[in-house]
Amino acid sequence: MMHEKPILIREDGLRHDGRKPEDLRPIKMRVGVLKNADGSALVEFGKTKVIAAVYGPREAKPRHVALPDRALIRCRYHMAPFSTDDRKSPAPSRREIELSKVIREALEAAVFTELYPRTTIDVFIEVLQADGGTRTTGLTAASLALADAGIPMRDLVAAVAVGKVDGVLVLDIDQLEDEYGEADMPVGIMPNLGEIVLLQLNGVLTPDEFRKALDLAYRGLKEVYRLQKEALYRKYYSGY
Amino acid sequence: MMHEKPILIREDGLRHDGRKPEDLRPIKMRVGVLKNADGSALVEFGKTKVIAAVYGPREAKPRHVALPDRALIRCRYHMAPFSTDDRKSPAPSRREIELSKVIREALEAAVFTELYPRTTIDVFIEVLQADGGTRTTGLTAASLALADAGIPMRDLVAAVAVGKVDGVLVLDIDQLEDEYGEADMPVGIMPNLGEIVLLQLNGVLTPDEFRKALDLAYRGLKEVYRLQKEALYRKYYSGY
Amino acid sequence: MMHEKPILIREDGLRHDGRKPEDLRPIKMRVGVLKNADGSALVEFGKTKVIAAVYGPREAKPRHVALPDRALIRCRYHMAPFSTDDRKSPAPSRREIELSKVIREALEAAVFTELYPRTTIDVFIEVLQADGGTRTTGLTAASLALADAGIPMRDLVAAVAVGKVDGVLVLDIDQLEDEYGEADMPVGIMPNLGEIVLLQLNGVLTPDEFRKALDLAYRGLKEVYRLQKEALYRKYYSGY
Amino acid sequence: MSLTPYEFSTVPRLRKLQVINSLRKGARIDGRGFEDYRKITIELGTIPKAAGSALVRIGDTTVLVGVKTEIGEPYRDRPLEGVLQVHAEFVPLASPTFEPGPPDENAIETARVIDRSLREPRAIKLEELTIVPGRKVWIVFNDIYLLDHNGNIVDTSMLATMAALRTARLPRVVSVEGDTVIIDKSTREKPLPVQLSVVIVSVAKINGYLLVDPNIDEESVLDAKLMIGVDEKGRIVGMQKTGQRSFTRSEVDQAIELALKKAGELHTFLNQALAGR
Amino acid sequence: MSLTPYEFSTVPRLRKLQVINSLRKGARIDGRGFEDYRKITIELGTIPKAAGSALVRIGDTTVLVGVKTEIGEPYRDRPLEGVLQVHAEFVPLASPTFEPGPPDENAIETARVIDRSLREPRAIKLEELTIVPGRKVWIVFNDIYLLDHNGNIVDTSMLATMAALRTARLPRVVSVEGDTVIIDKSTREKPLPVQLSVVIVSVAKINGYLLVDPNIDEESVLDAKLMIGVDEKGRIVGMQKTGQRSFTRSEVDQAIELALKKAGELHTFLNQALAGR
Amino acid sequence: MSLTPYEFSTVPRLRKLQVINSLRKGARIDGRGFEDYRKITIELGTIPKAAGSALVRIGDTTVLVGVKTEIGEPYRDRPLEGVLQVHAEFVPLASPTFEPGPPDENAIETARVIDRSLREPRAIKLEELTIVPGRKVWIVFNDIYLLDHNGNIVDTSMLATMAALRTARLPRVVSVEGDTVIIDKSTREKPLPVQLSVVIVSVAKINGYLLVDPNIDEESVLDAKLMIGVDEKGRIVGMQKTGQRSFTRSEVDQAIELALKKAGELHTFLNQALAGR
Repeated sequence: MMHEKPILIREDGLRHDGRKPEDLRPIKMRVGVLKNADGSALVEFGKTKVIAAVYGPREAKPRHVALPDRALIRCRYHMAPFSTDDRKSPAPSRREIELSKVIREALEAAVFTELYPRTTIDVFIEVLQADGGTRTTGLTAASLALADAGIPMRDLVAAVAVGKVDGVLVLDIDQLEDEYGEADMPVGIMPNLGEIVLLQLNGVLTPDEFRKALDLAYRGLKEVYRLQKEALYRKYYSGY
Repeated sequence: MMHEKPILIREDGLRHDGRKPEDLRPIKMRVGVLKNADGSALVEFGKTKVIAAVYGPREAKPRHVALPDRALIRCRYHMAPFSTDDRKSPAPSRREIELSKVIREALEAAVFTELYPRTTIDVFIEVLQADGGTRTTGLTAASLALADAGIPMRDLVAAVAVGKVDGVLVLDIDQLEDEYGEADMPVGIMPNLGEIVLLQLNGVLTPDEFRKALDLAYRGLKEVYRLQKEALYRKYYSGY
Repeated sequence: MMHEKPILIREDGLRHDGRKPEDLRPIKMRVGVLKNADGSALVEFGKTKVIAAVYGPREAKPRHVALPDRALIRCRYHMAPFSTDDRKSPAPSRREIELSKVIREALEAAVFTELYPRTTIDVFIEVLQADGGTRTTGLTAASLALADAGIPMRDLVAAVAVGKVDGVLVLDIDQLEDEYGEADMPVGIMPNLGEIVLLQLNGVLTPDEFRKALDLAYRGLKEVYRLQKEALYRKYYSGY
Repeated sequence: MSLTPYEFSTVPRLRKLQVINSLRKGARIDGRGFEDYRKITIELGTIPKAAGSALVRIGDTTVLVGVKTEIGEPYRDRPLEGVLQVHAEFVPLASPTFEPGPPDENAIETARVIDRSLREPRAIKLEELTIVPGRKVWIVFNDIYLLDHNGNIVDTSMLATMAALRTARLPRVVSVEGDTVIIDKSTREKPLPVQLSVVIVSVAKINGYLLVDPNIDEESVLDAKLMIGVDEKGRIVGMQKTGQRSFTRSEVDQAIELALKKAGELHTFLNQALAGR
Repeated sequence: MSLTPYEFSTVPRLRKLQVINSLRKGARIDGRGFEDYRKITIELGTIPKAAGSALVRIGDTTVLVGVKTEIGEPYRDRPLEGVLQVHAEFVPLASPTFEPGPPDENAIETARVIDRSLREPRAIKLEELTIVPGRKVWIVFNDIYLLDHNGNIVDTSMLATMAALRTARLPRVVSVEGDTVIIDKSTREKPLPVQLSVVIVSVAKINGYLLVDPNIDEESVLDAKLMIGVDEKGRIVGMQKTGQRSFTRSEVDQAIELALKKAGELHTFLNQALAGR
Repeated sequence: MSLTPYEFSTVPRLRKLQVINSLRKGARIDGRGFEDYRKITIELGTIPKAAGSALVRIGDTTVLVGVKTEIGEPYRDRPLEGVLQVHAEFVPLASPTFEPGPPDENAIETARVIDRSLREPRAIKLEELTIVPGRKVWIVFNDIYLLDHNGNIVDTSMLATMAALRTARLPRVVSVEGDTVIIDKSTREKPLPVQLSVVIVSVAKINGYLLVDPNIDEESVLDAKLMIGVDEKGRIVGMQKTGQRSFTRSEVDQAIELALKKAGELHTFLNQALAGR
């Protein structure tokens, strides 16, 4: 079925779900949600729900993949079969393979891998419900899980997607805005350092729009970062 | 095509093929039927025809799978493409993967694996013609092949399926009875020890029916065990 | 679509493309066409266009496949997705697996593998455009690439397919002649030694026809061999 | 091909001793009695985008089940029935010993044991899932997702499956013209026709002792295990022996008695959880 | 990707010497002459549930072929012909060197060589397998199952294939309405339209000697082998050189002469076996 | 699953020093300036049997793209559009580090980045590829074949893709009856409806220096890379950061400025090459 494009920016300037262009969706973060994993986190951006687990540093398996001078990061972004509108086949899609790489590279920039030569750090991201922004939610969760596992990092990684819908730049697009919008730009940064570790653009932007979109992302990521620190604090300092 | 359910228990109380409820099908067993294998057996229950071969104990391949304190058993239950009514694709089905495990676990209980640490014992079961009871026929053949290979066992394993058809508990169900019956319960035991190494129930039974079904299995397995010993005797003592 | 069989031998005795039965197609050969490979060659027979690359002798990967007394040859014949009339799936077909073996065995006979124990010699053949005779063109290219890599050989290997079309034995059949002809017989020889390293027959020939077909192949291969030597000469002695 | 699992050979002797010594004293390493389950929690509707879903924990073992539905064709030999597919994924997130890849024999066995315990007693009225007889039916995917593996995956997965199926609702069928069926995926209307509730009770045998709901330490040393499917009427609707050792006949009889008793409790617990929504 | 087989490098030198010394004395290690086959037996109808089947032994090499038929669609470029599919599986039961997995290059080559030797001379009248032109045809699966590998798989497989195909019968077509074809799978009626018999004779070259039907020890040391398909009219209907060394032209001529002679004997043997049923 | 590449850890320290020292002196190891591409050549029509094809070299990096078309069904959610499929194969011929097998994450990323840079700005009018609305459309396969890998695969592949697509022609549709579409594969008639040209400029960051068109030595030591798709109107139509380190915001701004400038040059070069045919 092809659907008609819905109205994404209403006459009052608000988005289809009532948010202002610069609003994030309601965000929930919880750290240490799994018993077996060395570190874990559950992060929700609106209806998008992602869980991440970290195992390691541990012995590389098989051993010959080990790196002499740093930890090897193994990263898998994976979607549960029931996470998508139509059931997803469990076999890794090309999209999942690409996103596993993009997320791994974002984390490589943050983790002090040189502290653990010859070991493996495994990052497993499972999308439980997908409603737009799963890769950025997954990256945000993964960096919390790494912190929960006690793995030293230059900084946490906070990520969010900005988009252009009905000609307007908006923060934290959901699935509907992604599907019918003009651009989707996932951004992951180390907020304290201000550095960009993930950046993709799917869509069309003028150079000027691109700069404004990046500004918008930075603004939103300040809040995401605050929530990340709060979630870690809740687990480690408040006895929750 | 959907077929109407055939009559499984006739007015005279006999089954569709003329057997009484407690009758086995005609059984053939032959040991040592292959030249390359260290042990082998061909077993037929009615039209069901299964061949099993054993290689080992031999060096584990690849070596890193070897176990420090016992032999590793590798077991494959596999159906020939021409064994089924519709041609079966040669790729292992989920059913074959499950049955390989169930049969392996039944054999683990019987073989003195601790006598051969760091080695592999390979058990390959090929269903040549399937007409019900292939896993039990395969397990029966595998235990003969192990004996033929000279591998010490606590006891032989004898196996058969009992079923419930048209409300009657019957021994050694064939494909038609499996397909249209109410329950199929494969049972594998070490007859001399009386212990159960394989037990599955696909269907619905009351607890009381279950006990009676197990009784029926034990009764039939006495005969299967006798035929197994006879087959070994024929090969090793009668010069046949 | 099924097409009617076209006329393959015209009234004037010439073939559908104007060649005489004993004519080769226009042939191009170029050696050393790739920078990374240790040796490479691009060979065209008419519209058939094949590139071959050789890496090695180099360390065997994984190491346990290495042979104690000779180099291991790894050979892959592969077709580009755009090389065929209908797009070819990139996964190796049964045909490609068979031809990789047939070509490898032809090269094994020519290469002094015993000079490089414990190493690997990799031969990668990519069919860029297929119009009949891809395996023979590939083998011809592979032997040039081996020579270009400086790997000692008993002799070059020259290969061509002869066929029987409309009852006439013809040299170097193209795709149309292969498809509608009565026989396709790829032949690979070491011309200086006169020995046969590849020989297949797909089709029907009387013993007498077979001998004449082989004669025809030998005659054509004299010319192929001349062109191979010329191509090597151009690269190594003419500064081209 | 099935291989003796490596873990079986490398369980630390000390752990084995602890488990057994504990049983000898009449208790279990985590303090439970032989017939006690760990704490069970059931969360419904965890995945609102699915037709049905439930997150079930038994102790620290956590399973999420999502039910999806789509329109498809019936099996050729069942033209008048919908299709139920049960799959299980043991994702590497759930255990330090799991690796990514297609389902292994354990995941496949889990899915198939649960599938049969639903299919054999006709827990779902598949004939009510027909839309165009012989042509178009509902396909129901029951995906079992193991999130944290601390023993007794099957009982947990069955509970989560049952909770998800019993709360699942099908989207509205907007129109049917010939073989073209239009549905409105955003809706959740008719409940899935579940006519029978089933639970599975796994009884472990360790050194001759029988106990329910083995935790992961107990599983690592058990001799054998009997997974017993029991419906709400107290009938046995599936069974599977697993593990590398054997059961005596009387052990099997005891295990079934134990399973029937615990199954009643699980059914009650599940019904309460579903009533409470 | 094709790799030099490991075995080739690790054949014990002693075995090689034995094989060659034997040949020098004009005999083979198992006492046969250069032109002698091992004992051949043909058992028909081994798999009654298949449309056709045969178990063939050449010496200890054992191959079981089962032929199955089903209704399907023709190839797009052959709308008026049935489909023949030849597959070979070298199951691990058959040799200590085989591992489970998808068919390797040897199994694929075996199947394809046999397939071509049937297809090229039109041994089966595929056009008689059409049911609804362009839409529905018989698909014939010829599955080669190697049970015991002691050399010369291809000749054995071809004999078993031919015996199975020539004794195969198609089920009855009950009705054809449009594209819907109903068959009665329990029946075996019309023989498969086999119009030509084919055998394959493999001639091995060892140290310059040519011999037929190499056993497994001879195969492990051979230089090259020519598999030659010959039909009942004495025509060459397929050929494939294998092995890591070369043939001279005159060796090829001799091999063909030898093959034509032995093929006649194999055809006679096969016809007798089929007449005797 | 994505793994830290082994190569990253094992780059010889000396090579790294050479690359960086060179940059410090304001030049690159091969003598180029920071904003210089290596020599580019474009050969059109390399594969006459394809609908379109181009062989592009940037330095020694060589990519062959072939475009094939066939008739197929549209995606269910795009019933009125043709289908574009972009695939990339990094065949082992192209580099000593490549192994045979299905496309790895690098090949998949390359294909997907190029795919999106075409799809998002609607470079091809897919709606003009409809034949029978909702039923039959043109499927366009754009296969990227890497023949020699010496750095900057993506820019090279995008150029080859664009050249192949812009010169591709569809076969003639002979007849359409219901869902049956007959085409004459031997013809090349209507050009593919390409309405927008796109190039990708990859900007590498090495030790804080930004440079275009990294060669393979530079790629082996780079910190991060930004692949920037730019259309002929100067809009950004795709972007992807890769590499194991980060960019600052101002580096991103500079990279984009650089990309916009070089993209203009690439567009001009490409147009000239296409005009010259």
